[in-house]
Amino acid sequence: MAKITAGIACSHVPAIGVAMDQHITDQPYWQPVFEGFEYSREWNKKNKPDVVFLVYNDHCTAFDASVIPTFALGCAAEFTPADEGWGPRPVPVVKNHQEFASHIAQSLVLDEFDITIMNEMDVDHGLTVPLSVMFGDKTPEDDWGTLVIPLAVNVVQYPAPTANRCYALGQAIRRAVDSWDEDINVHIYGTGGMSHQLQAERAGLINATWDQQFMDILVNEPEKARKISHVEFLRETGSEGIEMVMWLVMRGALDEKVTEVHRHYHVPASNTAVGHLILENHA
Amino acid sequence: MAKITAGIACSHVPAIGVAMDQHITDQPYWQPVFEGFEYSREWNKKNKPDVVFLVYNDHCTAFDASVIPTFALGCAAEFTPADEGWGPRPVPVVKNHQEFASHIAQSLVLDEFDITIMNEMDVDHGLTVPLSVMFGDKTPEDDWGTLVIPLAVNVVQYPAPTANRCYALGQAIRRAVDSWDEDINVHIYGTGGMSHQLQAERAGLINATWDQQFMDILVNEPEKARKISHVEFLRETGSEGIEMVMWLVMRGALDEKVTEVHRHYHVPASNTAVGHLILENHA
Amino acid sequence: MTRKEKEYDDIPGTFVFDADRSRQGYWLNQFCISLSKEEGRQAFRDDPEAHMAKYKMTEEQKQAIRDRDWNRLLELGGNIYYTSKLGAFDGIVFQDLAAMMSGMSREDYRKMMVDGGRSPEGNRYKSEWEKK
Amino acid sequence: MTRKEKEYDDIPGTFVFDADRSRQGYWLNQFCISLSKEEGRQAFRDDPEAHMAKYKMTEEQKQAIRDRDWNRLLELGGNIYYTSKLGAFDGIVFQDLAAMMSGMSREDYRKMMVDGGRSPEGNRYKSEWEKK
Ligand SMILES: [Fe+3]
Ligand SMILES: [Fe+3]
Repeated sequence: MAKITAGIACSHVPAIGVAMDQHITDQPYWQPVFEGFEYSREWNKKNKPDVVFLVYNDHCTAFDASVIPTFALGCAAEFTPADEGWGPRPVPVVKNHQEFASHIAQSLVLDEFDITIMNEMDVDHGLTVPLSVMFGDKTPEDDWGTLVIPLAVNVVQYPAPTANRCYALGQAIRRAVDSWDEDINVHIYGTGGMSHQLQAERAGLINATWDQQFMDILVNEPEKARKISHVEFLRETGSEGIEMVMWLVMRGALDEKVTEVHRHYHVPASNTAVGHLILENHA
Repeated sequence: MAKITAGIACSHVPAIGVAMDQHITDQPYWQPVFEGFEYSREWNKKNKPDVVFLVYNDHCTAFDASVIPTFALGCAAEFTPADEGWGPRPVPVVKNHQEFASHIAQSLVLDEFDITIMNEMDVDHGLTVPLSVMFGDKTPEDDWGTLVIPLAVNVVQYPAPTANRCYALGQAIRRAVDSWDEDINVHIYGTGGMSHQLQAERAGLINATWDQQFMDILVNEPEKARKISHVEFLRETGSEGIEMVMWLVMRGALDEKVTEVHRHYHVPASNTAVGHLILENHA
Repeated sequence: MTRKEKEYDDIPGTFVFDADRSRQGYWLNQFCISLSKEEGRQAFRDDPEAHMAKYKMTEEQKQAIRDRDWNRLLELGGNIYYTSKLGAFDGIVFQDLAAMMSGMSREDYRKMMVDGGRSPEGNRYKSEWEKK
Repeated sequence: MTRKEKEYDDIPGTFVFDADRSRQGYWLNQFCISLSKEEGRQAFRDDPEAHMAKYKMTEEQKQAIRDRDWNRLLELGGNIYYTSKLGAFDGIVFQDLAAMMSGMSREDYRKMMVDGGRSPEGNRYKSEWEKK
C-alpha cells in the first residue's frame, strides 16, 4: 500500500533557485538561507521518497489569464521547466507516476473535489525550487531522484481556495494514496509563503511573529489553522502570503499528531520570509 | 435582487440544431420533436429571462484532451459558436453578464467549489442547441435575446462529478444568485441526455422507462435523484446518459417544491432520447 | 501494477473513457481534434501520413485510422467525441457512425431508433450477451 | 451596478487581484505574458507599438507600459506576476521592482529587507497610513 510518510513545507522563492543555479549559496546573504536546508537534504537521503505529491502554484507561466483552475492536477508523463522570462531553469525534467496520478484524479473527483486534469503542463519555480531545496544541485542531464505528481493551486486571482477547503483536499489526497495498491513511499510538499508582498507601496511586508505562530498551529493545532480567513492572510502576511493555504493541503494529508523533525525560518530571501518544516507521519 | 424563477431541462442533441439550421423541422421525423417545443417558446416569451445560467458540456471542441476541468465557468465578455468539424452553427454570438459571472465565480470558490475560470472559450452545440430550442430561429446577425453565463461540466472523461456534487453546486449557484444586488430574472438550464449511447456495439441504447422515472424523481424527490450512481447512469442510460448529472445542477438551484409546467419526451432524435422540462420556482 | 477491476467492466459493448483509456489514447484523440479546424483537415487531406506523424501515436492506432476501424479506435483509447471528428472529415454523420460501430446497416439502425432504440433488456451485463 | 465594498479594501498600499481587476486588466496581462516567450520579447523589441497593438488594451494601459509606471499598471488591472515579465524584459529583478513600487531606493529597500522587512505595525489599515 502507498503511504504518506512525511509532509514538507517549503517556501519556493525564485531567488533561491537563482542562487543555486549561479552557485552563490555561500555568499553571506544566502548562507543563512541554505544552512537551514542542510539537515533537510541529509534527512531526504535517509527517507528517500518514491513519489513526491507537490502542491504549488503557477506564477502565470504555464497558465495565463485565459484559464484559471482552482486545483489543477498534473497527469502528463513529464513536465518541462518553464521559461519565466529569463529562460528555463537548468534543472531536470520532472517525471510523473502517471498511473498513480490518474488514480488520485479519479479518487478526488469521486470524493467531490472539482479538480482540473492537466495532460500537458510546464512547471515554474513554484515546483522546481522546493525540489532543488530537498534534492540539491541537479543539472538538466540528471534525474530528480523521485517521481513527482504536481498539484497547482490558484493563489493569483482572488479568491484562492479557502484554508479549510485546502485542508479537506489534503484529507482526500490521503484517502486516494491509502487506496493505491503499490508499496511506495510518498512525501507531500506544501510550498509557497511565508509572509511576503511583491506589489505596490506595501511591498516588502514581513510578519515573522505571525509566521512562527502559523507554523506552531499548523503542526499542533491544524483545526485552528484551517479556520484562517483570506483577509487575515492578506492583511497580516502580505498579498502573496496567501500562498500559505497550500501548506494546509500538505497538513491535511497527515495524521492529527505528527513529529516536527526540522524547522527553519529566515528573513529575507529577496522579498520573502523563508519558512520550512519537515513533519514525519506515523500512520 | 437577482432571482432564479425557473429551471429548464433540455437535451442538446446536435441534430436538433442541424434540423433548425437546415429548416427541416416540419419533416415527419422532426415534427414530433419540435411540436414539444412550441409551448416552451411561448412560455419563454412570457417569462423572458435577463440572464440564462446554462449548464452544459463541451464535446471536445473548446476543450481538447490537454486540460479537463470538472466545472468551468465562462467569465469572458462573449463566446463564439465553435467549429465542430462541420463549420460553426449559423447562430448569434453568446453574450455574457460579465460582472454577474465574476460574482458567481467568487461566491462559488468561497463556498468551496473548485471551479475553473474561463476568460476565453468557444461554445459548441451543448450550449447553442438549448438556446435554439427556447429562443427559436436566430441568424448570426440577431441577438439571442438574453445574456448567458455558461458552466461547462466534464462528462466526457470518467468520472464526471457525482450527481450529489452537481446538486450541491446548484444549491451554491442559488446562494450566489440570491446575493447579487440587481433586479434581474434568471433562468437556469440543465442540458444533455436523456438516455443515449453513441459508441461501440451497444450504440443506440434508449431506456424510456428509466428516463421518465428520472424526470419524476428529479421534479418531486430530488433527494433521491442526487443519489444515483455513475454506474447506474452508464448501465441503464448508455455511456452518454451520464450527461443527466447536469440536470441535477439545475434542480439544486431551485426550491424543494417546484411546479412542473411542461414536459416533453420523444424518441429518437438521431441516437438520443429527447427530454425536456420547464419547472417554475416560487422563491 | 495490474489493471484493477472496475465496476463498469461488466457493461457489454461499451468503452468507458476513464483515465486509463485517456492516457492510452491521448495522442490519437489530439490527432482527431486537429480535424475540427480547417487547417488540420487540409493537412490531413494533403498528406495523411505526414499529418498523422505529427502526433505520437502507436502504429496500431495509425492503422486503425487508415482502416477507419471505428471500434478498434475506441479500444485503443479513442473517445467517440474525438473519433467522430474523423467521421465528420469523411462526411459521416453521427448516426451512421453509430450504425457502423454496432455492426448494423444504416437502414436497420435508423429503423431501430425510430422504433424506440436499443432496449436495455438483455443489454445491461456482459453475461447477457454471452448467453446469446 | 456600483462596485461593492470589499473586506480587503482597507488594506493600504495593496491591490487585491480579484475578478474586477482581472476583467479590467485582461489584455494588459495577456500582453505581459507574451514576453515570457522569446518570440514575444523579440516582437516587442522590434516594434513596441506594433506588439502592444496586438492586445486590446486601453490607451491608459499602453501609456503606463510606455512609462513603465509599475503601480499604475497594477491600478489598471495588471497583476504583479504579469507585470514582472515586463520587468524581466527590462532586466529588472523582482526585488528592484518591489523597491520601485514602494518608492524606495534599491539600497534602502534591500536594507529594509535584510533588517527583517516592512513591519506589519502601522501597515495593516489605510487609516494608519492616513495618520502619517
Ligand atoms: Fe509563489
Ligand atoms: Fe452532449
